[in-house]
Order: sequence, then C-alpha cells, then structure tokens
Amino acid sequence: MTAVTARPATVPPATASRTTYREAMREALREALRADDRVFLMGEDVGRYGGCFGVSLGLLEEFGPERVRDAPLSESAFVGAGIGAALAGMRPVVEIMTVNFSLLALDQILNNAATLLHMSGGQLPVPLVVRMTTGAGRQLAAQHSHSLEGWYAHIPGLRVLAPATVADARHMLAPALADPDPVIIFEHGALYGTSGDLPADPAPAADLDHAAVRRPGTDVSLVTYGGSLPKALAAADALAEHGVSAEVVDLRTLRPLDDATVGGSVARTHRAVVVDEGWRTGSLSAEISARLTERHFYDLDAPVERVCSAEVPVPYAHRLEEAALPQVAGIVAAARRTLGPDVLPAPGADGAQAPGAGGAG
Amino acid sequence: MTAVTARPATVPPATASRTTYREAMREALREALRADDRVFLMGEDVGRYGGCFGVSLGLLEEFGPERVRDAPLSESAFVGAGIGAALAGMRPVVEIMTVNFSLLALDQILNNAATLLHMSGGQLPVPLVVRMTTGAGRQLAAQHSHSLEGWYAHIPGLRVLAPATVADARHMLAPALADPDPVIIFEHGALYGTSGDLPADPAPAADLDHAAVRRPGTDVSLVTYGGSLPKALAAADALAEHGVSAEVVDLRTLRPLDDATVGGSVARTHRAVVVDEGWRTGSLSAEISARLTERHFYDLDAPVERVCSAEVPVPYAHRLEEAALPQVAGIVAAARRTLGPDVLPAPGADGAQAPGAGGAG
Amino acid sequence: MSTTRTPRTTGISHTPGPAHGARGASGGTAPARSRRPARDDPARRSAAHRAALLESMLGVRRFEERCVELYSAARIRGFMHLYIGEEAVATGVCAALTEDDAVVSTYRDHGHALARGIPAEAVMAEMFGRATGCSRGRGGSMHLFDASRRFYGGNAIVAGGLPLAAGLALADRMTSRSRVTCCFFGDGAFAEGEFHETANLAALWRLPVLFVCENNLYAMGTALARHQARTDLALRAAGYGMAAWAVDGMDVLAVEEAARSAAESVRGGGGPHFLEMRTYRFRAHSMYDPDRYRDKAEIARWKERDPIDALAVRLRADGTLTDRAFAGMERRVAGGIDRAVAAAEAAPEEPPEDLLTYVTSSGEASRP
Amino acid sequence: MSTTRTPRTTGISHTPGPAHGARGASGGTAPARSRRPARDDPARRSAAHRAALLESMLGVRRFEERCVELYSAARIRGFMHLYIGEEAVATGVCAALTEDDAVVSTYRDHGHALARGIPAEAVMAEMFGRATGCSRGRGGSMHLFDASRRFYGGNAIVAGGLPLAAGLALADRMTSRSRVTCCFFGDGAFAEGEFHETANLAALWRLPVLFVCENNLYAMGTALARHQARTDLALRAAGYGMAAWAVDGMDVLAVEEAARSAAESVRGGGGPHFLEMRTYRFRAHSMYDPDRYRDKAEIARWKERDPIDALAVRLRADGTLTDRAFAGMERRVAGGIDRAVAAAEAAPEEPPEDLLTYVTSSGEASRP
Ligand SMILES: Cc1ncc(C[n+]2csc(CCOP(=O)(O)OP(=O)(O)O)c2C)c(N)n1
Ligand SMILES: Cc1ncc(C[n+]2csc(CCOP(=O)(O)OP(=O)(O)O)c2C)c(N)n1
Ligand SMILES: [Mg+2]
Ligand SMILES: [Mg+2]
Repeated sequence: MTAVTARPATVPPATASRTTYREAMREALREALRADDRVFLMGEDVGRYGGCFGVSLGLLEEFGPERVRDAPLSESAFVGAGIGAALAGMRPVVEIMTVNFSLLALDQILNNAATLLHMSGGQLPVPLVVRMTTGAGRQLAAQHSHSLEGWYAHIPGLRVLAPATVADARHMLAPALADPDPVIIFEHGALYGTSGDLPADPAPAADLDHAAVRRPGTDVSLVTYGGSLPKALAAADALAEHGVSAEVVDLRTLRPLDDATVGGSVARTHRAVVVDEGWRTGSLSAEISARLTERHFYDLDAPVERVCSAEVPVPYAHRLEEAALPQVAGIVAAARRTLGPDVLPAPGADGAQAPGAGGAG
Repeated sequence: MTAVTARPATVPPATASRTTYREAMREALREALRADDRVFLMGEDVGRYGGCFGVSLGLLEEFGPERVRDAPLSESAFVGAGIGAALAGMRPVVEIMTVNFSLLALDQILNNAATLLHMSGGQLPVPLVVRMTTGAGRQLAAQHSHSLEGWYAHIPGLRVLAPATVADARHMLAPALADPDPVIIFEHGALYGTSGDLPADPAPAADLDHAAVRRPGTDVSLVTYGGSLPKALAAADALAEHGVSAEVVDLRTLRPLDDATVGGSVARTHRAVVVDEGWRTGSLSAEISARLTERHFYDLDAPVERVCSAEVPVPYAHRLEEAALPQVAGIVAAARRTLGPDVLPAPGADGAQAPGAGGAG
Repeated sequence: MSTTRTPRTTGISHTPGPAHGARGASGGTAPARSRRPARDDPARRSAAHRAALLESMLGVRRFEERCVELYSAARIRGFMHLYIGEEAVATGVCAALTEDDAVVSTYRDHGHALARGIPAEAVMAEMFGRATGCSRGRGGSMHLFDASRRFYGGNAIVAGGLPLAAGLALADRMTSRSRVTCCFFGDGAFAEGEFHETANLAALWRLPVLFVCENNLYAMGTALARHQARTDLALRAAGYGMAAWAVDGMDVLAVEEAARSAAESVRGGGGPHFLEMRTYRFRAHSMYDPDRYRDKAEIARWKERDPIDALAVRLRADGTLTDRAFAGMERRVAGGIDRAVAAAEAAPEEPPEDLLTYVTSSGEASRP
Repeated sequence: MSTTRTPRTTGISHTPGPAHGARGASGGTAPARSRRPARDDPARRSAAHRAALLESMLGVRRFEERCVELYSAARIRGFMHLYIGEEAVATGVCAALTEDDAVVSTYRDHGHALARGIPAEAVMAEMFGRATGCSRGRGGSMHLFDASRRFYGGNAIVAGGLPLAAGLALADRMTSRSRVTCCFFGDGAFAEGEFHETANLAALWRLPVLFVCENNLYAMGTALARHQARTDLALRAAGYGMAAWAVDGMDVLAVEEAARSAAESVRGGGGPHFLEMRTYRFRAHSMYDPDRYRDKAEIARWKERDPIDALAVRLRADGTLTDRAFAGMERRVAGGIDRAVAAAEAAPEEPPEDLLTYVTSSGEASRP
C-alpha cells in the first residue's frame, strides 16, 4: 500500500573520532535519512544552500530534492505541512532556520503539533521533529539573538531537547525520531564550531530522559543547558582555582525536566546557580529555581541564584552584547554568593559585570 | 500640519455606580476615543459585530468606521499596522480577539513593538495598546483556552496589565494610552460578566506600577492576578472560616512586577501561594516563586506553593476542564500546606483535586 | 517558469434574487458551466444517489436543530457553530471523496463530520463531552476527529488546518499514493497569511490538495467586501497557478459534480484545485452571536434557496421523491438522532483522574 | 465589489542576455512601457540630476566595498548583506520620494539608508557599533534607523516591515496627510503570509503604500521558481486590486520614472501601488554565504548590466559625463567614506552601564 518502509540503519562502523557539533548533527541527519525512508528534511535553504549554518551540506546531493526539501519563506505553512506529513505516516525533520523565525510557526506548534493528540482523544500522535538554531553571542542584534527555549518548554505535549555536546548532537536525533510525539531540538549557534570526541560504535542511543552531570563537585551545583554549558564548565574551572568544587549539571532535555538529577545534585551541594541565556524574568531558570525551592527547601543553604540575560533586546555593539549575556565572571560571582561572603575573595573580574546581567538584584 | 489634536476629556461626571467589567472596559474605550483624536480601535469584529465579547458594542455608531475599524482575519498585519500607526503619531488600541490568536501576531509584538525603541537607539517609541481576552473556564477546549500572560511578561520593552476588577477595567486604559511604550492588556473572559462598584468622579487614574492588596491578612499571602483573583478571594473566605487569615495580593501589572508589594506581604505572612491559570511549568508563577525565594529566603517559613493549570491542552468536557484549572479547593489546600500539617483539618473537598491541578508534586 | 492556467468560474451570482430561487425550484439541471462535460454515470446520477444526498443533508440539518435545543438545555456547552444552510457543500464534496482520501475541517465541523460518515452517536456524544465521543469528549463541537475515517478535525484557529492539509498531501505525494486531501475553510480564512503560504506551497509542489473554500459571505460579522480587497476568491486562488472555479454551493448536485471533477484531477496528478463554494449560513455565526450585522431580507432571500428544499423540489418534480419517501427520511433521521442523544445522555464522561492521558503517547501521565 | 485594474508589466525579461546589456549600453531611453507617458520635466531629466543619481549609486557601491574590507578586518561584525548590483533600485526610488514620505527597509538596508540621505558617517559608525551610529550602535548593519528622515529601519525578519508600512500609511490616511510610505522587501518575502495580509489590508483600505519588491531572483540560496508557484510577482500583486507592474531594476532612470509615477498616484489617493524591481545581487547573500547555488555565468551575465556602468556609459554617450567628472565623483565618494571610517574608528561605544537604556522610554533602567 505504501512506498514507505523502515530499513535498518546501514551506517558503516566508526571508530572514536574528533568531530564538530555541526558535523555530528549532519551525521545524525544522514543516518536518519539512510535508516528510514519516511524521514525527510524540510526547511528554508536546507538543500541547495546546505543549511543556513551549513549543517545539511551535502545531504541534497546524497538524498535528492524530495527528501532534502527546500521550502519557501513560509514558516507557518512548512511547519504545519510537517505536522500533516507526520500525521500521514512520515517522519519529517523540519528545520526552522532560527528560533527568531519560529514565532511565525508557533501557532502551528502549540495549537496543532502539541495539541492534536489530546484534542483527538488519543487518535492523532504527531511524530515530528523540529530543529532550530537558538541563542546570541555573535553580534546578530535584537531580532536574531533570541533564546526562547523556555517558551517551548512551557507547552504540554512537546519534548524539548538542547544538545550541548558533540555526542548529544550526534545521538539525540534518532531517539527524537523514534518518539511518537513532537520533539523540538534547539541547537545553539555558538556550538556548531565546537569539537569533541565521539565514542566508537556501536554508540548507545542517547537517553532523552536524563540530565547529565558533566563535572562532579561538592560545593555548589551549576545547572545549565545548551550554549551556556561551556560557560558553566569554564566557571567551574575558575572556581576550582579558588578551591570551590562546582558540580555542573547539563539539563539536556528541557521538557520534561529531570528533577531527580538536578535535585540529587542540589541535595548533595546544598547550593545552586541556574545559568540560562533567556531573559531573566519568566525564563526557564525561574522554573528550575521554583522547583528546587519546592522540593529542596530544607536542603538549600542559600537561595537559588540565577545568571540570565539582561532584560534588553540584545544589542549589536560588542561590549553591550557581552554585557547582556551570561558570562563566566557572572557565574563565578553568583556561585560565590551562594557560598557566603567569606569563602572566596571577591575576584577582580567581578566588577566588570553589567547591571542586570548576572546579579540577583 | 495634522488633523490630529488632543482634546480634553469631556466625559460627564458620574456618580458611584454598579457596573460590569465589560461595561467598564467599554466606558474606558469610549472615554479614550472622546478624549483624543489620535486614538482608534482596530481589530476583528470590533465594529459591526460589537466585539467578539460585546465590549465595543455601540462604539462604531458613536465614532464611525474609521476610528472603530473592523480588520480582516490578519492578526499579523493589523497588529503590525497598529505598530506603524503608533510610530506615525497615532494612539491605536488594537484588539486581538483572544490570546489564542495572538500567536499569529507574536513576531510583530516581540520583534517590532517591544524592540524598535531599543534597536533604533531610542528614536522610535511605540505608543501602542493591545487588548486581548485570555483564559479558560467556559468549555472552549484546547485551542481557545490559553493563558499565555507569562510569555508576554517575559518580553523586555512591554508593559503587561491584567485588570481583575471593574475599577481596573475602567481606569487602566487611560494610563496605558499615556504610556509612550507598548502595553498589553489581558482581559480574562470569565470576568466580563462580573460586577462591581465604580467610585464617583473624579476617578483617580489607575496606577500601573503597583500591585494591590485586595484583602489584608496575616497568615499566608495568596498572590494572583486576572481571572484567578475571584478564586483567591473565595479561598481566603474559606480559609477564614477555618481561622486562617489570608492576604490576597492582586499583581495588576505583570511586567514590570511590583516586587515591593508582593515581598512586603510575604515578609509579614512568611508564607505564599501563587495562583496562576497558566500551565505550571514555566508560568509566571515560577518567576514569582523564584523572586520570592531570592529576596525572602530567610523570611519564608515554608516553600512557596503554586496553584496552576494542569499540564494538558484544556479539555472540553466539563469535569475535565474543571480538574485542569486552578480551583478554590486547590488554593485552600496549598495554603494549608504552607501552614504545616496541624493548622487545619484536611478539608473533604481537597480529595477532589485532579492530579497536577494544584499539588506541588 | 510556471504554467499559466485560466480560472474557471460558473458566473454564479452570490446575491440570489427570486430568479435564483426560481432556477432551483424549476428543477434546472447542472450548474451553468461545469469544468468537464457531465459524465454519464448512472450510479452517481441515479435517483437513489440523489435521495441519499437529500437524506444526508437532512441528517445534518436535523442534527444541528436538535443541538440548538440541547444547547439551550445546557447539555452542550462551549462554542457551537452551525452549518445550517451550507449542508450542500459538505454533502456534495464528501460524496465525491473515497475512503482513502483525507478531510481537514474547521470549527464549523458538524456537517463535514457527518457527511464524512462519522456516526451521529459519536458526534453527539462528543458534543456532550462524553468518553464515547469521537474525540473522547476532549474536543467538543469544534474538535471532531476520526482517524479511522481520515477526518483530521475540527480546527478552531481560522486557517490553521490549511498547512496540515498540505502536509497530508505531501506525504501522499512523496509515497506516490493516489489520494486527495480535502480541506474546508471559510472566506475569512482567505485573509490569513496561512492561506497564502499554503496555496503557494501546494501549487509549487503540486500537492494533491482539494481546497474547498466555503464562501458564506461573512467572517463572523464582517462581510466579504469588508475583509477582502478583491472578492472573486476563485480568481485570486487561480493566481497561484492552480485550477480554481466558483460553484453554486446551494446546489448539492453542482457541488458534487465540481468536487468529483476536481478530485479526479487532483488524484490524477493535476496538482491542487480550488473550489469556491458560494453559500450562506442561515443562522448566526455561533450561539453567542446576536446576528446584528446582517439584513433580515438578505437572510430571507437566501433561505429561499435552501439546499434541502431545492433538491427535494427537484426530486419531486422528477417524480423520484414522494411525500411518503420524504417522511420516511425524516423518520429515519429523527430516529438516529434520538438514539444518538439517548446514548450520549447515558454515556460516561472520562474521569478526572484520566485528565493527563493523551498529553503524550506513552499514556502515562505526562511528566512536565 | 472592488474595482478591477489591469496589471501593467514592462515585459522586461529577467534573464538578461547580451541584447539586454547592449540595450543599456546603447543608451536606450525610458523603459519599454511606463505607466504614464514620460513627462517633460527638465529639472528631473537634467544632466545634473542624472549625474547625481550616478554619484549616489557610486556612493553606495564604494561604501559597501569598503565594508567588505572592514568586515575582513573584523571592524564590522554580525550579519552583513550587500546591496551591490541593486543600487539602481534604492537610488531611483528614493529620488522619487519627498522628505515627508516614509521608508521601511530590510536587513539589506545600506543602499536604502544612504539613498534616503542618512549620512555615510552615521551608517558607518553604526556598522562599527559606535554611539555615534544612526542607531547608537545597538542596531548594526541590519538595523539602520533615522527617525528624522522617516527611515523606519532595517528589519531582519523577512516581511516583518510590511505591516509596519501599512500602519504608517494608515496614520497618514486617517489624518488626511498626503504622504507615501515606501516599503522595500525581497522576492522571498512575497512567500510570507505577512505579505499577503498586508497587501490585502492596503488594497482594502486604499492605504498610501508604495510596495517596492526587489526581485533579485533569489531568497538566500533558493531561486525564485523554487519558492514561488507563479513567478510573475507584479501580476500576482495586481490580484489584490492594486496597480502593479514590473520595472527594469538595473536602469536607475526607469526605476525613478516608475517610482515617481507610482508615488504621485499613491499621493493622489490612488491607493497602494506595487513595483516589481527586476534586479540581481552581484555578491553572495551575506558574508557567510559561499554562494554555491548560482551559476557563475549567470552572475557574469548580470554584471554586464551593472547599473552604475550602464548609466555612466549612457551619460558618456550623451556627452554629459567626462572622465574627469567621473574621477571627481570617485574622489568625493572615496573621501566621504574615508572620513566616515575615520570618524567611526574614533567614536566611542556606548558604555555597558547604559545597557538598559532605551528598553523603555522612561530612560531609567527598565524594571522587569
Ligand atoms: C486566527 C483566528 N482569528 C480569529 C478567530 C475568531 N473567529 C472564529 S470564526 C471567525 C470567522 C471566520 O470566518 P470564515 O473563515 O468565513 O468562516 P465561517 O465562520 O464563515 O464559516 C473568527 C474571526 C479564530 N478562531 N482564529
Ligand atoms: C521570517 C524569516 N525567515 C527566514 C529568515 C532568514 N533569511 C534572511 S534573508 C532570507 C532571504 C530573503 O530573500 P528575499 O526576500 O528575496 O530578499 P533578498 O535577501 O534577496 O534581498 C532568509 C531566508 C529571516 N530573516 N526571517
Ligand atoms: Mg465565512
Ligand atoms: Mg531576493
């Protein structure tokens, strides 16, 4: 009845290798396209151009224009078309170039993708994957620097992923495609060029249910995700130099949140700093802070700190942009605040923090 | 140079009178249209139809089709046109029928209305007012029951209002129009039919900067806004019967938040319950909870409780919808939890709470 | 460069005067100009088929009339939008579709759902919010679904179903399935950006979509000429490079003819087609609407073209419908509705404990 | 019912062969067919005016060439989209506007900004992110603004400026001001729902908008025929009921002629007008784009129609441009750019302490 059949993955065995986040994502797409005829990639300039950020370069040549499908500038229509195709048995991977343009498709995502299953009394699962670039830090100014992951994480019916490492970029797509429900994948623009080792095959399918402790520690938990993970790790390094042992927790999945891993860390360290590139008010960091307080009120030795973006449309000018975003110095300062005044000498770098960019005030 | 002139308000003096929220809103619109030629009302069916919820009934007849302007079903275009008209010196009041459809205009609101002033280095203020109905409770099902106030409150550059009383419905529009920056007004659908007394003229222009203590109390603060205010007040009544004195704080302005009033209340009561019709995860309640903990960690005798909507697309069926939304019993139970196990006997109504609808778990 | 197609219009006026009513009443045959010469398909044109169309329209009409009573009695709640007056559109179009085809609907979906074959029991139970409803009571009037009949709902965001339809059709095209996705939407939806994006996408990719625009001259209280700069919607749709023409939406035979012809062409790889159904709703927009914006005389004129009366008159004139047969139809229809109401009354609501099922497919309560 | 207007097209091919280049080079006069008979306006058609147009185009070209160098030197950052090849459009259109008119632009906005009269100093300082920039360094290349010149930016959301333009025009209409709002956007933007909604709104309300569609045949890497089902954009715009025609966007005189005629009609209450400017960008989409998707030969063919060369050749043939005069232009332009760069280099950035100003008008740091 249908030309669509799932066939086993035929990816050649690989040895452990160093690769970039961009290549890892591309390899994941290639594997998915090879493994299952129902999978196709659709979005603006995913084909001829090779993807706005070069992620899908070469895939058009390998899979042809039907399966690597350039779409007109019509975010609402092609995201909605992805939903429809998913309803009809396909496994679309829809790329919205960046989160900034995803607002134009948000109605389709919220009111159709996330809602059809429930509204139909369980009849219509939507096995759709939507990928988009997110984040600031490259002087792209106000309309191209949003971090709206928290909004998507607010929507029941969605799974929201934020791969922050090369391994997650490589291995989250397959389980996302196996999920019968819609999955949103946020790829921070600043990560594409980062490199890391990929373990040799057979690679374990990435687990989409658990946060990961990226660096163990005992004094304070730095809870973060996506493009802020490198900053949190750098802050942990800096803190270590001052004798503070920071644990770094990478949320990985922003919905549903893995309360157990985050809470377990905080139960050990008794202090938490949430690092989130979203504007502070109403960002995902607020939810994490609220949950930690709800569940670990008596574990916490200090209020949960948040290091977020300043509440300003992200400016173009370099120093202003830098001041608007979470930075290592701000994370260190926040961690220091949770530890009390006498644990660390105030580092000189601290004074450089811009107003609102890191402080609790 | 222009036909537009501001003329003084010519509203006849009124005596204290009982009126509905709907009439109060209409009167505010009428006053604004009379007072300033630059003001006009634009949106779907605001004219001939009289407004989807009857708010603007009669205004077309009084002010004509230019100033009470029916727009095609083009949320993005007419909201964007409101922004443009504001840039050119008008004072548009744009009605988006309901928050559910506002997603189609969200790009215009976030990327233009809220951003132009900053992006232009201060050259382009956008004196726009956008009104929309919000909320659930009338069995309108998943696509017509959103409470997305928290998303708008996340956006720097906006002021976000949630009039919950007849007086605020009557008096918040004028200062909103006087604000040089974009203001979003959320009118909860369940409030339109509620009645209240309006003080006699001269009415004080409503203050847009402060939350209001709607009922003083000493044991626990119920912090809420919009359509949940009546529920919080009813919960306070129920708690009073058990000897618990609950203070009810109406946020009124969701951005910027009035931390002083909320914090002042909690500093007195040492306990807080936030009631918010948004889906719990990532709702405005998370921000309030996070801030209270950040600022009042050592004041709080118990973790901040949140009573929110269950994380489900709001179902049509009556009992399911009821279970999905914050209800009085859930607020009472949450307040009771903040007070510890021996303050109140567990009320029988408590067991009727649906999973996820009110609990902290 | 894209190929050029000329739009075809029936030349049907959208303001029926007595002449129009008379034309229907006099038993005039097929619409002024149809896309293809009428084919000689005895089965389709048979008296039995026409009677079935009549009974189907009657079923929708009586179902909704009962819904009005039930709404007054608060058995049905929420928003409810009636299809009364427009029955010929859903009935004629669905008669031209096969089981394999797909249907995407709007919040004004009772007619589409019933014409697609969803049992009245399942629809009525849904309106009551019962577990036996076609959406288990979670959708209500605006969100009727039936996956087994490829009925993809009931969408309450105006134009929100259009991109979905393009996607359903895209899947068929990519898998070389010869199926049609039929998408209903209103004249108001034509103003939304989503219509434009979807029309361009469907035409560009030659997707097998049958666009059925139910032009009932109003989007809520806003008349067509006050929301569209150019009101000839078929002509404008043709501008996207798809076959498009207007149809007398009060004539079920004309509708079926046009839909069959268009669906065949779509199925045969002819790319998307657009039918502008010129129709009218006899009732207010919704149960909340006092209908202040329409002229009573205009409504009365349109009622003279009632699609059910028109077909009945015609079949009587043909000698293929007797009073007895018509009474039999009414009886069967009423009996079905009675049973549906009784079943809905007796059916359970889903328990609040199950609130969180169906948020995700795993079936467990969703972990937010 | 709306009135019917017939679209007018110049019949200009969008794939210039040698013939096209030759036509430009041979000094052929006004475009094939313009909307109105060419008027005898000596001031406008004077040699001085044409020389000014040439110098204006040259100014844009050299400015951007310098920007490329500065980008390589990391003095300019972020996204940067060059207008090189399209200079005739902004130059010709802005020449037809008055000070009172408004302009809404895109992320490809250097040409629009300079042609509108924003000083090169203010634009260059903005590209450097300096406090002296026309957006105080907060906007950068994609967000040039100048309220005093009614230049409403610099919008990086494709099609995002269109509704704004409708609103600016609506304000003029409501206050009976006789002004034009000119909105630039690309062929890619034509696919967005916002274009459709805005076109309908503008035509419905007869708003004084001049839509200037810069059809450069590509939306990033996607060729026109792969993103539009029908590629005759003027014809499609005419479907909304507005005057619309295509113009040779490589011929600044044709552009000015068309824009002047359209703007006059808009100003006179003729409702929105739509000009499809057939043009081409000589460079990649942005500084990040390796331009893999275009044929080198195609680019070369279009470069033969370089709008600056074409006008220069023409003026030389007329005898109104000498080598010396041209060298003088180059010198003046280069000098202006040198000064702009030097000033930008010397200018301060806004201090991080001021990060939160301009979030709200009150000027105080915003209280979130
Ligand atoms: C995006 C959106 N905007 C507004 C509404 C409110 N609304 C519901 S139906 C309707 C009118 C739609 O008119 P039309 O498309 O002609 O369909 P009809 O109701 O006439 O069948 C409006 C404005 C909505 N549901 N969705
Ligand atoms: C809504 C939106 N979607 C996608 C993008 C990314 N993008 C920027 S420019 C562009 C191409 C636009 O093409 P066109 O409108 O033809 O203008 P041109 O660049 O050719 O001048 C794209 C896809 C964007 N900025 N906004
Ligand atoms: Mg209609
Ligand atoms: Mg282009």
